[in-house]
Amino acid sequence: MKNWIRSVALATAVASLAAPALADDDTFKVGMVTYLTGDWGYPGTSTKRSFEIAAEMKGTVLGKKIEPVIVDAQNPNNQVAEAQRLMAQGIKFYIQGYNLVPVPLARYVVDNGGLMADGTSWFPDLTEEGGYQNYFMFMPSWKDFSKTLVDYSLKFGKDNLGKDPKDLKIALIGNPIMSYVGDEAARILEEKGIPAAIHETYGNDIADFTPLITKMKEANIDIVIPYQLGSDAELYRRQAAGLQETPPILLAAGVGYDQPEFANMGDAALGSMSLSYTVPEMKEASAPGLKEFKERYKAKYGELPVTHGLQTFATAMAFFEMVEKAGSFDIDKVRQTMETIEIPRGQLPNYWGVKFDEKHNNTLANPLIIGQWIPGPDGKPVYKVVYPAELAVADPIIPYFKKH
Amino acid sequence: MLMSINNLDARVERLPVLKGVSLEVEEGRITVIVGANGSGKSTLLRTIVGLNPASGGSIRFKGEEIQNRPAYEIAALGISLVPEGRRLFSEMTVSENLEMGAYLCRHDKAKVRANLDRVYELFPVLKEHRDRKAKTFSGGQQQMITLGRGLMSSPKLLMIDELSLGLAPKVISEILEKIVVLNKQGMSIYLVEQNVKQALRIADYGYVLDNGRVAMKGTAHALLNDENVQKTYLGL
Amino acid sequence: MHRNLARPVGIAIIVGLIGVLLTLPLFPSPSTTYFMGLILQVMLFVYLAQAWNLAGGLAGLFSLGHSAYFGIGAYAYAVGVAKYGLPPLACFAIGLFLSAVLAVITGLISTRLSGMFFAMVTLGLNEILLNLASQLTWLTKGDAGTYLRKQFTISFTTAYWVFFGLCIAAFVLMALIRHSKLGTLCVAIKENEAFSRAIGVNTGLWKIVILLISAAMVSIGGGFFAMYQGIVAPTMVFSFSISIKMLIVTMIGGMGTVFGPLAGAVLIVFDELVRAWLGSSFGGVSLVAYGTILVICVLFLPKGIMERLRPASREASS
Amino acid sequence: MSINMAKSQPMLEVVGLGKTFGGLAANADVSFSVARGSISGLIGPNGAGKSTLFKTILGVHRPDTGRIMLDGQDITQASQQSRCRSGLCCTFQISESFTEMDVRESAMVAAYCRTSRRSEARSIADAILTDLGLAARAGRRNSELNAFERKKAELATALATRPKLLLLDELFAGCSLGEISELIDILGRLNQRDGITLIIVEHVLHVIMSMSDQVIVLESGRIIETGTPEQVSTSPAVLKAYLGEDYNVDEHQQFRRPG
Amino acid sequence: MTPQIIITLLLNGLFTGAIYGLFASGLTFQLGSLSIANFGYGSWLILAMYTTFFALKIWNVPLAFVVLVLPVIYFAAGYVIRNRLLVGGSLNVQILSTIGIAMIVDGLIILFYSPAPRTLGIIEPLIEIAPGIRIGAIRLTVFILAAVLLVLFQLFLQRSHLGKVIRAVVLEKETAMLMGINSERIIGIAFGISFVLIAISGIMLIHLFPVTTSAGSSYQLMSFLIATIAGLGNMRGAFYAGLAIGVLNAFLLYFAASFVTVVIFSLFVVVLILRSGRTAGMRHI
Repeated sequence: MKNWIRSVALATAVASLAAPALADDDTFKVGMVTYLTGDWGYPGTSTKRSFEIAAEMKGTVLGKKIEPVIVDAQNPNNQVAEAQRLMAQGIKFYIQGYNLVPVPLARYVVDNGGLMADGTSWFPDLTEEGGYQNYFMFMPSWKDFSKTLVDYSLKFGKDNLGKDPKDLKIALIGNPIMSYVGDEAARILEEKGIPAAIHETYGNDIADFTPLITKMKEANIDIVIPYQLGSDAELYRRQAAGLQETPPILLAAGVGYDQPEFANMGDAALGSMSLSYTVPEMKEASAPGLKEFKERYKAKYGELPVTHGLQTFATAMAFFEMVEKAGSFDIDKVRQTMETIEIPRGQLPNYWGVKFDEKHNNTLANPLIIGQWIPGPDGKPVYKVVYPAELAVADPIIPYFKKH
Repeated sequence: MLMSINNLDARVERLPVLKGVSLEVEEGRITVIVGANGSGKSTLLRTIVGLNPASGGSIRFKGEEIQNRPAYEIAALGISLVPEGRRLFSEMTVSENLEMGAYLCRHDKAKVRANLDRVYELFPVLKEHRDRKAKTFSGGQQQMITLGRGLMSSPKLLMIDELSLGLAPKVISEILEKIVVLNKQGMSIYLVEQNVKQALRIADYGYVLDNGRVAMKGTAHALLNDENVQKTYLGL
Repeated sequence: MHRNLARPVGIAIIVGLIGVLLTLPLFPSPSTTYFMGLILQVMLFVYLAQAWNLAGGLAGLFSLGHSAYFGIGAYAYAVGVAKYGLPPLACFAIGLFLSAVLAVITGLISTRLSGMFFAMVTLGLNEILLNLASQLTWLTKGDAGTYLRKQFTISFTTAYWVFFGLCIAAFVLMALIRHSKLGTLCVAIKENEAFSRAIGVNTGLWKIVILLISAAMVSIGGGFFAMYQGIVAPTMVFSFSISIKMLIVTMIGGMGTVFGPLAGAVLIVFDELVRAWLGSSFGGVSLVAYGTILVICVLFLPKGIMERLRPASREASS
Repeated sequence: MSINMAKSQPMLEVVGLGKTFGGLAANADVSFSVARGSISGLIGPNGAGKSTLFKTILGVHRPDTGRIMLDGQDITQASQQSRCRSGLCCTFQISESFTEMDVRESAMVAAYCRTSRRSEARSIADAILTDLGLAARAGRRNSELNAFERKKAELATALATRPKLLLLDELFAGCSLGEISELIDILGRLNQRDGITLIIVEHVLHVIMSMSDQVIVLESGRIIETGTPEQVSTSPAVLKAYLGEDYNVDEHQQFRRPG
Repeated sequence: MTPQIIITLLLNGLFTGAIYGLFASGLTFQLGSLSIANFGYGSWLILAMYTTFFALKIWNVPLAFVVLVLPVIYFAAGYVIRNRLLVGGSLNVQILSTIGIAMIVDGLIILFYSPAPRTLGIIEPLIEIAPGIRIGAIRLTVFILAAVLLVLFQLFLQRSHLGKVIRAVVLEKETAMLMGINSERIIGIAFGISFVLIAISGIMLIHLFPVTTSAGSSYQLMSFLIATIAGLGNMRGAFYAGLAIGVLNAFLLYFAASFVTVVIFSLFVVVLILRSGRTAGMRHI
């Protein structure tokens, strides 16, 4: 008997402790569900910190102090449960966190009367389907990303290698997490009649690139387009440098190539370029707020934010401004304001502007940016933005590898 | 009195197997326990050496209570059990098996040396093949290895469980002879056997175990000649 | 504890629990929604754990790759409706068929391998499916996931009722099976396979049968999970952590017992709560707390919670 | 002989059975037959190949050579469960039962070999438990029984398969005299009343000698003698190999044969 | 495809495989010889990698110090885990408690080291062993070290007194107690030694590969795979199985990079089924 009573008592105690706290009306609460642990805890943590800095820098909206409420989703299957917990606290406004499968979260928030500003996802599913009226995508989709990747590659091949696109040997290699970018790029190349010489998506737990590198060396590749995300980028560059693989052009897709570890890699990093939505290293003068953001971040955490951090920061700042413009915390008013507002390019910390189309895609979400690791004053690699001209802080060196 | 057991109870998997066993082992003698399969003989030995918990009663070895102490402590007191079914370190060589037997006196190299010589003297065949793996030997030779292993720690009491198990009668006699030799050298021996007659012939004193209880006891000679014992318990 | 009291108290608790679960959605508010969300998570894993319990707990088929069936069910539904435009029922049927194929293969393997080796093979099979799901991008869209348009999804409340129903069904099924021929034979196989064979039990057949039932349940769960989440990505379904959660919940509750998975659900609640309290401020703390609780549970309740709740009279009588 | 063993077909016929494990012949050229309704004893020193023979007949091992006929049917390649269905069952040694199941359920597992209906299986089990005097223990877990009850429970489980031929492995080990008599009574009843043919593998020789119609002696994997208890106990080969030179036949006559 | 490429792939596969063999050897020993199914193996491995990274890069501790101290700490951890938490537990208990411990370890990594991926970022110098055939110096070193280490470990088990005692306890735990050996303590020590292998593997691995918080599970899976293919408890077999998988991996990466895992795990399943007759006779877990 006692055992039953004890377990029931325990269950009741646990349940009562879980009861969410009631909403506090003095602050403007903005929720975020992001990965803080698990596979992608690191970019998720940068997202969290950047959001907090945005709240701190902006301070108040309509006289209320901004209070970020950030929870750990750990994995895709937990995100809705976390969102429910935040909704139960009466939080209606959300900034998307770092999230590899963001659909269930965004959908749940919007379907249940919340509003979400998404500045880190690049999955077009929700906006393509349309009808999610409280969901605003600040980013362009990865389809644009793949297209830009191919366009730049062909441009560099023509301008810098002097080769006709038809003669270019292009290799696409990467991991399954980014394979949609690689596959789309391969498709575009195919469409243009320049099929990729090598297109390989290896497993997530790859430990050795030598066979792939050997294969690429053998095929005499002109342009390598890696679509890598995490530590595999670092491992690949390191092993490629060891094996003296020197493609004339290396243009990476995304964030694998601007990670701080590359600064310590010396020659292995030098010359590699990567295409990103936005990077903290772009010309600070063109992006108001960027400098301050970086300084604050550095002061607080001893390192610079990653791309997703800046993206989140910019989105949060834009969103705060929009709420302020709406003049109310009413969901419908905020939505209407967001639908009509236009922030021209060059006014946000990530340089982009904001103007939503009818499906809530941001039409001013560009340009995409290319950065390159080039030798710094002490010979160590530094990451500099080289394209487009208005954001560049250094000139590109193409082809880089052939010089060495 | 080397060892005295008083009213010992023990269970195996919650089943009572020993029910108030009392017996004594005298120094320098060969004491035999006989009884049918399943009468509790092996459990008694396992309980003495601490491999099976005692649920009641006491075991005194040289005046000290030893029941329910861990097996390795009991071994250190000088009780050596040659277990049923030989239980050799089958993948190890003869000399390694003997080395393990000398674990307790591993720091006294001279003593190990002396014990080793004694074992090899007793069983010359082991010396000849000391670098062969134990599992490659015949049943009788394996039993010699276990006996030798049991002697390596210079125990005060050597307990042997089912010495004759699976051995040809000729081999059994051979090994029993060695036991007599050991006893003559002063070793106290405590033998548990199914092969009643042969065992009682070499023993000084005997106990008959039946269904977890001591059913009879007496000098080996008396037990051998007791008609009742013969009829009831010793009919193999 | 008196044996004659244990049963009515147990029944009262279960009836009360069902009552709470039934009435909760009648009072919509943000905080009931939160509780419903929590309960939904719990119900999902209690349901999956009960399915695992059929094979793992009852028949001793210690599978570490049950998420394979979950993934098959989820992908059959998602790919079926999103890529091929099939009716949902047909998708479920395909999922069940594919799961059945895998279950038969696994069952055949279990006649040759047992214990650790069987566990490793199931783990390996799941790993194969995980990699196929992420590499066959033409079919699954890889790691980005197969997206489901709104008409193919179910709302949160519907999902709540679906999993409530599935849970009840799973418990009824378990209770029925436990005391049927199948259940008796499965327990016999778990306890002593050699002896079972000697007294005429066709062990291979019954292992396959129980695996088929278990796989079918997990597969159906996967299909509804896909409906509820609205997107299926490889790591969401073919995940070792899902398999592990199924067996952790079962083992903490009590393997092979009807209500084990329900008792083990305490752990999921605990996990959710710890992450809720500490997750955002200290990323690792929730993991440390969860791990600690798990170790403590195992140390003090090695045979599960149900073992403790069972009447203790038997021990004394013998 | 208590049962007319005359001309009927043998219940079990083993012809030229051989089984080798890693080069070691556990059984070689073993041939014998067991008459319908008889009791046979299988004896031999440890390691003589008794348990290999036992397991080969049951279908745990497949023999390398030879064949096994059960009631005129060749079962050499049959699976264990189909042998059981054909009427062959066994009891193992004590540790081999379902420890966490209750006694009735264990017997029901076996009864499902004959029926798929739960109620029927239950009544088969209950009838046998009552017959063996275990009805009061039906709801207990096997692990809660004492050694003798466990033996009887296992016997009940084997009987629930409704065997024609029952192999008993060391059933008497560890039993007191009273318990041995009770078991002998039960076995006699099964043999006489139900006509179950029995093969007893045993260490307790006096039981074998007093009960059996036929004794088979194994040594080093081969049969060295087959015959009535009297014949076997006077056979020089047996005496030499197994019983020892000084074996006294009279010691084994204190138990009366059943029936 | 030139002979040089074939040889390069082969050598490269062998060297990478040696690393697999090394980090699987500890698990093989735990699983096969000590009958402990350690589902926290991968987590302990990455903890060693993280710790080495922090020691070398952040705390500026010399490598020699790490090599001396980390194995000692790991030995203690292994001993305590075996003899305080796992002692006397069934397979179920082992699985759950090692998973629990793994969670704690993962949590501590995130808490103290942050979830950021870490790398020593060493670019391997190449050694030209034949015209056109170059191999990585670190890999070569690790290959040699791994081989030496495993040979030493074998020698330790075969020749040293403690090694013999461990073997005796592994073979006959109860009987060993009759010799006066405290078997539980010895198993604890042996488990501690297997943790030393983990620590050393971790120290070596971080010199070649980056580490992430999720890397543990793939190391764990690979170790299980190698241990089972090699036959539980067979450490030399594990080394060879590691080499075989390394070579297979290299050629698969060259020809069908997408399906490396699928092919390797399919082979694993097939091998296990084919060997089932033999596995049945192995030490039961």
